[in-house]
Amino acid sequence: MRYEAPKTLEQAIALLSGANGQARVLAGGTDLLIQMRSGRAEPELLVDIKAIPEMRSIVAETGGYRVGAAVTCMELIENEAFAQAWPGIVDGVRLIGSIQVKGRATMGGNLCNASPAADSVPALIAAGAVVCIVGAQGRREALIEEFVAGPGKTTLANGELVVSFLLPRRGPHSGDAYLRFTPRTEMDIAVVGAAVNLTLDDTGVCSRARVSLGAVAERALLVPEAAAALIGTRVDEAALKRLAAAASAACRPIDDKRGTKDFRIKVAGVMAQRAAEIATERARRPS
Amino acid sequence: MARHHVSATVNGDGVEFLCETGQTLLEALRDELRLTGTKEGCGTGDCGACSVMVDGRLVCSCLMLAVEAEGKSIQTIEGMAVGETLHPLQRKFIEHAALQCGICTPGILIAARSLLARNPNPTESEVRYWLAGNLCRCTGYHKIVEAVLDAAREMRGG
Amino acid sequence: MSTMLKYQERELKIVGTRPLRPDGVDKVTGRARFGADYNLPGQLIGKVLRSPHAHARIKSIDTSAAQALPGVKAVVTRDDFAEMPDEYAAVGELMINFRDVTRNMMAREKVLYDGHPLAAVAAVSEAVAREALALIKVEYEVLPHVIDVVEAMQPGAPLLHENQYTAGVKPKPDRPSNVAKRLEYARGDLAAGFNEADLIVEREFNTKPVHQGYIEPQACLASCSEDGQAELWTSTQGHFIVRAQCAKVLQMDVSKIRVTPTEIGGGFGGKNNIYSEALAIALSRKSHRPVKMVMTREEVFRATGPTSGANVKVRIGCTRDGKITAAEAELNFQAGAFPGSSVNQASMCAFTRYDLANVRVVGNDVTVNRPKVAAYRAPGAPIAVFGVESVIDEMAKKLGIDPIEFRLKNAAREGTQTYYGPKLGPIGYIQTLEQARAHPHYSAPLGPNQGRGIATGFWFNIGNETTCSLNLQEDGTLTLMLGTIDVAGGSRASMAMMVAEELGIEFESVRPFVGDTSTLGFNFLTAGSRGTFASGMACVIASRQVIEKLRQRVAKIREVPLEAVAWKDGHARPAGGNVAQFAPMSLAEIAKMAGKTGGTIAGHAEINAQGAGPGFGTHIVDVEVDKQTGSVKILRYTVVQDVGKAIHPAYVEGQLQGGAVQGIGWALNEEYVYGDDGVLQNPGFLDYRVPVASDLPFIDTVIVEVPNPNHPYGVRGCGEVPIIPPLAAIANAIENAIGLRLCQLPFSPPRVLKAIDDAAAAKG
Amino acid sequence: MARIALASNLAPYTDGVLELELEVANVRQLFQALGERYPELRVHLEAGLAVAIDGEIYQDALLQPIAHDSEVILITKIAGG
Repeated sequence: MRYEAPKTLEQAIALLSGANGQARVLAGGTDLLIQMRSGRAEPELLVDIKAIPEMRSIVAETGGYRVGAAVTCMELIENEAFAQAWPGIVDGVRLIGSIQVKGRATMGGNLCNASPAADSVPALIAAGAVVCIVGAQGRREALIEEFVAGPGKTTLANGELVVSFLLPRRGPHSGDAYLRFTPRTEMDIAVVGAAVNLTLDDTGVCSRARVSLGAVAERALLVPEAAAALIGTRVDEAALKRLAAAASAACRPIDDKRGTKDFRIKVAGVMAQRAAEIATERARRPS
Repeated sequence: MARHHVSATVNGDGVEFLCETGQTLLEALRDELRLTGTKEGCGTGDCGACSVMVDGRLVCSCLMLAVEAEGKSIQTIEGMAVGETLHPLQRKFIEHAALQCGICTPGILIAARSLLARNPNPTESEVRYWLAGNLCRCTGYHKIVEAVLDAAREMRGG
Repeated sequence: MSTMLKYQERELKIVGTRPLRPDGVDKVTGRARFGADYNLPGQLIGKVLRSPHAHARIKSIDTSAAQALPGVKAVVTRDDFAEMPDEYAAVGELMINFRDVTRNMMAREKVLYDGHPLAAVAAVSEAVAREALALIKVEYEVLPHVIDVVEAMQPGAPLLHENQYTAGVKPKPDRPSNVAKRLEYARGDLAAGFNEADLIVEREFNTKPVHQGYIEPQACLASCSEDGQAELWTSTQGHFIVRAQCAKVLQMDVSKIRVTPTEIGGGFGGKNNIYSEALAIALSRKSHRPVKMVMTREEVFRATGPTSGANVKVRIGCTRDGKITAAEAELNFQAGAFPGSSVNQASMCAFTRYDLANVRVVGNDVTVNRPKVAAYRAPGAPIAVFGVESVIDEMAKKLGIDPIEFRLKNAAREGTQTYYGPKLGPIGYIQTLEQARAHPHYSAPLGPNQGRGIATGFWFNIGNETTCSLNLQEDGTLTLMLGTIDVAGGSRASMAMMVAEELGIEFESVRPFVGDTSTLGFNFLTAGSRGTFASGMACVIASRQVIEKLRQRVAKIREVPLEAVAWKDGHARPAGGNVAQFAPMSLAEIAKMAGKTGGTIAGHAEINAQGAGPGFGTHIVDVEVDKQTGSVKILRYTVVQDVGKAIHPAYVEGQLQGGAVQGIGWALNEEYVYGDDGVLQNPGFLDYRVPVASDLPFIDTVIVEVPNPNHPYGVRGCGEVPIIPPLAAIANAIENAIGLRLCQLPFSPPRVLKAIDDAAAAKG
Repeated sequence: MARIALASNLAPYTDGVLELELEVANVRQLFQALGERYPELRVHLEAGLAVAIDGEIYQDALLQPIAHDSEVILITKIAGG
């Protein structure tokens, strides 16, 4: 097995496209090394992208933020400005593995591992993030909710690389939140994850909302029906009940060692409602 | 396939070693550099017994390739005491009997020190959540949390 | 000789204080060496090929391709190990049949569980060893399997052992069965007892297999020489037991194997047995090079010995005012691939906290297609007591009697006749109940969806073979060579404390070690909470022997009669009264002259410690249940336990806290999850969920000291009792919080939420 | 003659007899006498039984004396994990 650490995107792309699918990107490695140890991944070439500056930066851009794909969880959590702007995304990132894992795990890695239960993805979907991808044919952008195809599968073509995420600008009175359900308080994989991102108008009525659920389908879902339950309301008890019902209805989970179908369906509604309450409370705070 | 030549700093000393591409930093520390204070409890980042500092960042050395350590500064348990003097955390762990079998102790001490470096006055809950990645099966965590809080007090000159 | 040293009340200087332990500095600096930290020049790496099937006949094993792989130096299979006849030995906590030991270590006719060893390879590197395993071709005839204990007991269930007929059944059954043994304890007239009862409560409980969860995977290093000698370094709870089992399955003289115990990274009963040790010796013998074998975490979960999953039925009758008139239990325990679960200990523990006239306990030891069970801290007791303490709590509630009052009405005390044989000596059960009732926790207010539960536990504790030697060095300090493994890391200090107390010297001048098997005679393993009790007794005997020799030596040096010399505060002094006067001599002064006045002075003990005092405990726990997700949170936890005498209070507190938290993990989230194919689905710390620091509050402890009359310092074993009460205490707290009696472990959120929904639906 | 009682779980090996009197001076003689009278009990005797003599429990103590008026109870060996 070969190891390369390119310094530029071009070098990285060349390495990836030239390896006829036998190359894997090494960012934090906290998923890849586990798969290599268990034999689920046997790459012939590892392309370490941590030396490429563009992938390690967090910059304010067009009122929003551009976050490099190789930014680690701890770097994002420790970025005061970003945590102020997107508390919900940081909620999700804060729940990934342990402090030690978060010291290495990256935003791009969490997305490209394509686990339906990835903790950072629902909040990115609720935020309406855009994934910036580069390949031999140049750059392209993809909506994050369409980026993952299914468990362990993304829509990247051979030789393509996720470079960064673009978080759009958000108006005042906006708030987002992410909650997940796990048996323990830490160290578990989400049994259910729920992210809500909403904006209130000056009178406190919800004008925009996006809701996303994790670990309840083959990939994280954008759930428009759940968002619709909030838009135009003051996010009162009734609206929250409708949100919970819509969230549960959108689930198509599996039974596995972490949870049963009915459990996920029921708890998805509970988590979505509680996340909406936190998002609303954050939106109502004077920004 | 030729092995990689890696030079790095471990506990302040310059070191060089050879490693395979797939060899983890944990394996290099233990098998190439004979520093066996860092332990393997699971090999999948779930137990924290292999915790070390890399360039000031707390990580699991079982989830990092040895080749990635090129040019990095690594701190392991063997470097925590300074000459004769134990680090306050090491002393408080002994005083509070905050260890029993001791297999998890190196990882927990490294993690606790990195907490106190960024938060000299943590609450009980902050200590517990920071150490959630370090499993201990003997103590039930009670005396570990007490020892970390006591060490923090002493280091603050409290 | 069988030894019993009586307790003497006296003023203590060191015992009961909190000195710093001698092994502490090495453990906090990373210098301490555990199993995987040992290396030898030229060593090979050993790896094991494990069965992917839960149950299959082995038709053939072809290792030729593996042997031919460059870098492979030895391969062993069943053909390298002798057939073992049926031979029973009390090795560790359970009766072990060596015919099964060799089969569990390396499959012969059949593989009986996912992970069962089939072959082992020693190669120049781990990579080559893994590659070699992939080249071994095995032809299986896959058979139907059974894992659930109730299913395994049904007549039509797949049979693990075609020639296994249930022992303890008269007349002998005509058909083989997975029930290897049936046992029954009975006392009094059960039917009459139930007739007297105003209230009878009967419940059925099911528990899942759980693992000891030690953070250090099993690891060993073997090195054989051409003259048939073998050296072995291994992480174990009993190096003499490892030596005995290896000598038996490898057909070697016991004295030709030297086993050095490494620091052990947790055992809790799971490191009582051999797994790779004999394979490593066999591979080293064949390759003429040292062989190191370290298990991965996945191998530890798949192929070492978690405790039984079990089915428990409990039926108890009592009068209106809460006096138990009859108690009955049926305990069906998984034994795993080979007979020998802890159903016997469980049967003896089920009701022993209560003074009962009419009792009956039936136990079944059932073979199923999962790893042979090993002990797990008070093996079997937590499972049986989960059922009994849940039913008792339900009875108290139905009669409107306070749960502690109900237990006090029936509590066992000194002289209570147990149903498994002896009468109980002086015990502290009532004191633990009274101190729990008086504790502020028991009357603290509770919030919404919060509940409080209590439960109690009993464990026998044991003595067994113990040896040690105490050598006075020439400068007056002493080295204490112990034969009993220091698993929890505190017993070395406790032993040195007792020696220092006996000799009246500083704790720091006694340096304790754990010797390898060539330094001392046979020692039983560290189990049954015997460490401080038995090893402590041996140390006191060795100390008193040293004192006797010191007195004799000083009598000669000072030329006075022996009776004139007394030992006090680390000095030989005139005995007082009208005896010959002489200048006192310190330990250092005597030691300095010892060589020239007859030779060095030492004390030894080779005993079988008798008179182990049983331990009792009462736990209080508050929980909060999130009724929307089924999540159970531990709010507050208090452990009250009689330990006879706390030699070093900090280590006793550590045992109480650690045991309680293992019980909490067992109650809330720990379980083995098997697929329909009999393969373990969660062999790792991600999905086998042991408690993490942020899941728990502080665990408050109250130490009760009712001295054990059969120990010089009154010590009772304290390590195992604390894991017994949590399962029922948490079940009772959940019932108190949301009014639902949960009988299936663990109380994981999906299970709790389903119970809440089912109850609502039933009412709705 | 010492009064010997057997724990109820041993009944299958002694055709249900749980109490008897025997003229024995120590545990080893007790086991020999019981082994002769109840052959099925023999395998359990040495490997797996403990003895309570006048309230004190002895394990693996074959030479422990038994007085002529002792009260002896045979129980399953206790061990731990």
